[in-house]
Amino acid sequence: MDNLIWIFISALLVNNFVLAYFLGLCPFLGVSGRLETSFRLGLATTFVLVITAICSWFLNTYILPHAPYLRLISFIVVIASTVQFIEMAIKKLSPALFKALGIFLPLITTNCAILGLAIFATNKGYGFTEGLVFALGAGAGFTLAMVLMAGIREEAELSDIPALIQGTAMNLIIAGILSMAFMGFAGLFSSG
Amino acid sequence: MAREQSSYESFIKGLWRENPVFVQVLGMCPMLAVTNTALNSLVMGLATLFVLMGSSFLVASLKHLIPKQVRISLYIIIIATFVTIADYTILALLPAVHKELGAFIPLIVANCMILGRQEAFASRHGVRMAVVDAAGMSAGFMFALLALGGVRELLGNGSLFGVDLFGPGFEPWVIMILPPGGFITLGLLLLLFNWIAARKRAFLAEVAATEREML
Amino acid sequence: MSQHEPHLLLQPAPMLRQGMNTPRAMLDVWLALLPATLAGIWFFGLGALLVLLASMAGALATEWAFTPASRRRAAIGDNSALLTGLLLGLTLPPGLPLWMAFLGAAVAIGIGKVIWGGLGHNLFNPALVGRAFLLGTFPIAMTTWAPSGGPFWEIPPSLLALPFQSPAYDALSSATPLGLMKFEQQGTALPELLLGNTGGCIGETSGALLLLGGLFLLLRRDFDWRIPAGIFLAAATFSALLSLTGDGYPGPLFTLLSGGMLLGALFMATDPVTSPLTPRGAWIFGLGTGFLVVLIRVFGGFPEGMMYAILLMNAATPLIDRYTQPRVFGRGGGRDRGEQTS
Amino acid sequence: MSLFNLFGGGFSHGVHPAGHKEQTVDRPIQRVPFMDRYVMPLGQHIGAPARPLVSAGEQVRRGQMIAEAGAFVSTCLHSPVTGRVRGIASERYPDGSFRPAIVIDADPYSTQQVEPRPAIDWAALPMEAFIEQIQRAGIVGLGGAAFPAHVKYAIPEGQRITRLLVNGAECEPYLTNDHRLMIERPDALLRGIEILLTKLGAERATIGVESNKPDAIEVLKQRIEPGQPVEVVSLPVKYPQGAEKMLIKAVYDQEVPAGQLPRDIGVVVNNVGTLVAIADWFDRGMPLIERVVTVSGPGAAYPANLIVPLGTPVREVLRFCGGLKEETREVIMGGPMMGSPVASLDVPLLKDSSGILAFTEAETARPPAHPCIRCGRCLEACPYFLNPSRFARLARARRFDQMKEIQLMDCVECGACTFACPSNIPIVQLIRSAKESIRHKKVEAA
Amino acid sequence: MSIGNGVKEPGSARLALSLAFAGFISGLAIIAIYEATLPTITANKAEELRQAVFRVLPGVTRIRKFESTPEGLKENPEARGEEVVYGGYDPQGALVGYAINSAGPGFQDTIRVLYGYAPAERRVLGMWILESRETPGLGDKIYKDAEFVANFEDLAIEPQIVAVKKGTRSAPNEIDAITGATISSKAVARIINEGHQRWKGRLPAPDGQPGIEEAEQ
Repeated sequence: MDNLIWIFISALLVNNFVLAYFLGLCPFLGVSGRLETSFRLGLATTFVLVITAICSWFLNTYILPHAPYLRLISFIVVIASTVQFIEMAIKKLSPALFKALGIFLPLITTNCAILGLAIFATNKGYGFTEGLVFALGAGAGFTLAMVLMAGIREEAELSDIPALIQGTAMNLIIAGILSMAFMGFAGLFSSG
Repeated sequence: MAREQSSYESFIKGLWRENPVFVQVLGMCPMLAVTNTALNSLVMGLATLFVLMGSSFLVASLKHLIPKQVRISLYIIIIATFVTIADYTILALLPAVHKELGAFIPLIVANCMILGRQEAFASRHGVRMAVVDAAGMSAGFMFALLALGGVRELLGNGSLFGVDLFGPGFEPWVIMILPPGGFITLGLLLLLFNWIAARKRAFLAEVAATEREML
Repeated sequence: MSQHEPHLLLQPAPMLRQGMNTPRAMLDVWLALLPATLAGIWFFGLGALLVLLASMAGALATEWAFTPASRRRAAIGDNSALLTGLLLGLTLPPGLPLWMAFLGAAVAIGIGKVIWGGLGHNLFNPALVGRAFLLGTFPIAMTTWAPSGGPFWEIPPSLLALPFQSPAYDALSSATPLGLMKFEQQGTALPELLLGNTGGCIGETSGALLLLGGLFLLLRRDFDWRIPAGIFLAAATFSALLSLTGDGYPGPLFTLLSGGMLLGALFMATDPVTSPLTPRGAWIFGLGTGFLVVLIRVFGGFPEGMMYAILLMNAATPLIDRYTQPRVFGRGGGRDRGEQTS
Repeated sequence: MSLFNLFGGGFSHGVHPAGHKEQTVDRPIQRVPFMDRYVMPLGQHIGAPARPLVSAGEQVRRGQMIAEAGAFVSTCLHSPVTGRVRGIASERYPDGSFRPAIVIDADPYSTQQVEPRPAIDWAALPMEAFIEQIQRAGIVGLGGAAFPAHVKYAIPEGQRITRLLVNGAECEPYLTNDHRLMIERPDALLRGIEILLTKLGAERATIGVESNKPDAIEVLKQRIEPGQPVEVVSLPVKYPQGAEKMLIKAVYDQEVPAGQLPRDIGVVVNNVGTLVAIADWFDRGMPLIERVVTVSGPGAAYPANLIVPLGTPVREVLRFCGGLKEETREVIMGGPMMGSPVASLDVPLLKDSSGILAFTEAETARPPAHPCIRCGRCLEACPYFLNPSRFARLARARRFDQMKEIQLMDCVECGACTFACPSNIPIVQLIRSAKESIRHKKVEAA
Repeated sequence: MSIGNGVKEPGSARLALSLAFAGFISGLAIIAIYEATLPTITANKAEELRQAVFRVLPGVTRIRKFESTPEGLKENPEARGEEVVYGGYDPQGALVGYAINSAGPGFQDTIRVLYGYAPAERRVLGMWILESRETPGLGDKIYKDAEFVANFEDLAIEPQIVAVKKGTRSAPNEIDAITGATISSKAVARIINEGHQRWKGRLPAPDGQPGIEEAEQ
């Protein structure tokens, strides 16, 4: 249990996917302009991350021990098709949910956070539950970073940011400051 | 596509005018994650170069055979194959570097720059142009990687490619090799790039104005 | 017919103004910090004064260099850069090399403020951005504490390290009360915490004088009292609960008086620019900061968490402000009732 | 209500500007002599401008109607003086624009008496006729907005007025005209209250007076007859207590929902001056042709409370009380918080002119604006619990739609935020121009 | 991936065929590179492991890989995962100790430690960090600082390893923490303690040590 809590906290805060591992930077820098969108994208990403964790556990357990060289390809193919399948299912079963989150799904599948999660979970040798908790933590961490960033950006739009630095340069520096603030979480619950 | 670009122009545009990192803001994830030393940057840059040139070559050669509906899937398969090859090669030849780059070599697959080049360029041009374009883009990417990795290693460790430059008394700026340093340095490099570009524009405008006056 | 006919101005109403103005508010903070600053210099000697001066010089130089000439006079004149420099200086260890203090202040103003568009536009406390940068960059120098109470004129050798060079430390270095608590489970007596004759950052050790300064600001209405109140409340409650478990966690009094708690709660978290505008937001900000401080101090890797707690809450401030807009007069259900005016 | 007063009463937020009332508070109302020429702009009230009934060269008597209401939300104008219509011309208006106005040359030989007229039996009048009478009298709200008074009394079917709230707060600094009126004409005021109470069918009337006018409270309390359903409430001094909804909140502790009117919760609010004007019309047949004005401010040579015929040039009013001091820099019509500066002294005194204030360098000098440091003083000042700081920030970025989302239109422009701003940001001006742009856009879209 | 939504021009059969063909070629390429690099990679890994084991078990010349099973330790060169220890033997074939993998949270991320353990003496013989992301210049001293690593040469593991302030080491089970990186130092101690808790009952005492007779290679 302690271990699971640490995995969650670590992925959420200490080793935040975006701010410490640089995963999911494209949406983080690109889509974080509006709070509403950021939050929904975060939720959708969390959802895909969970699916990824399940898929990669399955692959790691049953397929890859026999064919380790297929790791990358099989991750990509299996995750992408599972997500696509679920996307179709959601579209059919719950159009409202699809409208809220589903439109982001195709975008997310090519996001490096997804593949990153699969690879990290494999490298760390996580089992099923651990992988699931890892995915939830990573997703929550991604959502947290997205939402904070969006709030800051919406506010910064009203600031007198010099023209030269507006845009990506400024977003990177904001991310840097955020990342610096998140350094405060280092060592959280690891000394216990 | 006003006119066919020369190979040289096509190469140079990737290096500067359409630099994938500084101008198009692509490939941020490997850009930041592996640039804590210049060596890592170099290896990452070479791996990307290999993958991009290889897949651009293949895509441009096979473009008439690829059905439109499944082209993206095929691009990804091609890219993933080259990435796997790069991954194993680095693992075999440079195990120490591979340990540092770790998960970020497979993540080259998710570098939108590579897929983007297939879709936007390689699938629409001849093999030679595609390869030149890929080389230009990779060079631009490598240039950005090295700039960032160089600055970070220099300040963060006082060395460049592992060679100590400032002597033993140098106090390393630890944060530069940590994530915040990556973000902030890249932000400042972008700022620098914007500034140079703005200066250049201003200079060109001035030249144009002077020319007009002289006429 | 001898009526005086002036050339009439068309300055719109309201004609009257409350007496306070922004540069004066900054000056008030200066005054409030003065006692604790002097105490810091008294305890840590001339070196501390030099560190403060280096930090202020770095702040002023950066502000001057990167502010467009048209706004320069106003930007320097509003006292805010100097205040950032002082605040940063107060959070530095007394033996920090001067070049690091200068660099930290440059980062504080450059990345913490100028890049955002200058005073009022930054969303993170500039002094703390500078300090977080320094702590991340020079972790050893930033956690090596010159002892207090030595001869006034003696300057720690580390202070004078050449730029970019590592400082040399003399064997004498002390520990902060928080460090002692975290790594050696050792308490510090309350009178010492109040007086300030302990290891620590230049301006954070003297609890009583910091409280005095806070009281001054409170009376001058220069800060939102809810923020420090929230911080103290949350930190005290959280640490009281922890200490009740009996596992040797520090009690509320130690939590409130040690480390950067007072300096941070009274002078940094209350920076109006980077804290919520709304009263409810101020409470949330304060409570969140207080909670995070104890969380980081007790469960995290650092002995002190004030700086990170404030920066994290700074990051959340736009969100807090957004969701705590006061209920507009005559609008019962808050915003959802929405657009009925025309 | 009395329980509420235990807690200090009043509304939340608001500001406490220095009162500055001592200059004129003890100066009894004086009548200014008649001048040579009067200018009556046709649109000096809210709503449609009045339609002139006279033409150039026509003789008019003091109190004669010279323009009729242009619509329901509009009111009539009366000649402030006996004389001859010089013409209908474009005349300078206090805000600097030129607007059509009836110009009247006074007859230097007239006694300027209003012809006596029998009192109107208001009690017998049906409601419609009563409302029409008020419109005929040209009465507008004399607190500052110049909103035609009769409109307030046209209560839609299904609504009932239970309370009449009399606004004697006079929260604007410097102004003492309402204060003097309450002291000098309490009987007329109570008469006006009686008329309205009866006609509106309201149960009781409350006069809200800020506690810095103890003598007015005393006088009114003495004059109220036992059994009369009228009471006087002393309110803590605070700006903007005189704003209708704030006064209701302060006196009854009730919030008028945004977008609604006081009558929607059964209240009619009238300024003391308005009620005196109503009494004057029904008892003496005196339409609204003059009003009480406070001349004050550090630049006024002899501050005074004056009763001035409408249309009198400001220059003449000032001349009557000794003119302006050398150091005067600006002249404001209305109160110092919400009034507007005049570009020239050759503008007429209007129905809404409660004060003529002369300010010097000390009040007009504005140090350069500093950036907003989000100190939150404006939030604490805003009686509507709006977020002026955000308004100003959004206005700079021209995000008018976002401003509207956070209820820009609820702002009454009382200026408390601007008063409180330590960075000297002209918040209320930014708000005004944002509202202007939104209205403009709406008109363009329509 | 996007499965063609219909029977439009190229026909889904052809689409599937192209994908299958691509997959086939790609698979061939991957297997080729895998096969080509496998020997080097295996050798690299084995060498790395040998280096690490030699570091934590001084005087060892031979290494054997054991897997923990319900019946006790079984030699299994193919074993993977958590239940693996390495036995290190001196030239005479006597067991020097076991090299044990243990991991746990550090200051930043998981720290993976290999430590040498002498079951007879119940002592740690050496420690080597296999993987960590500790702060450069500070936490990374857990493997960069020879003085700290030397702490673990001949260290009593019972009752447990305790990290104390630098210079105050006084008992056989104490290590000097790194100044400024107390958390990382304590993490290493804790990770070894946890490894010990997990393994101490399962490693045969000197008498019952896995014999070397059936050993090959």
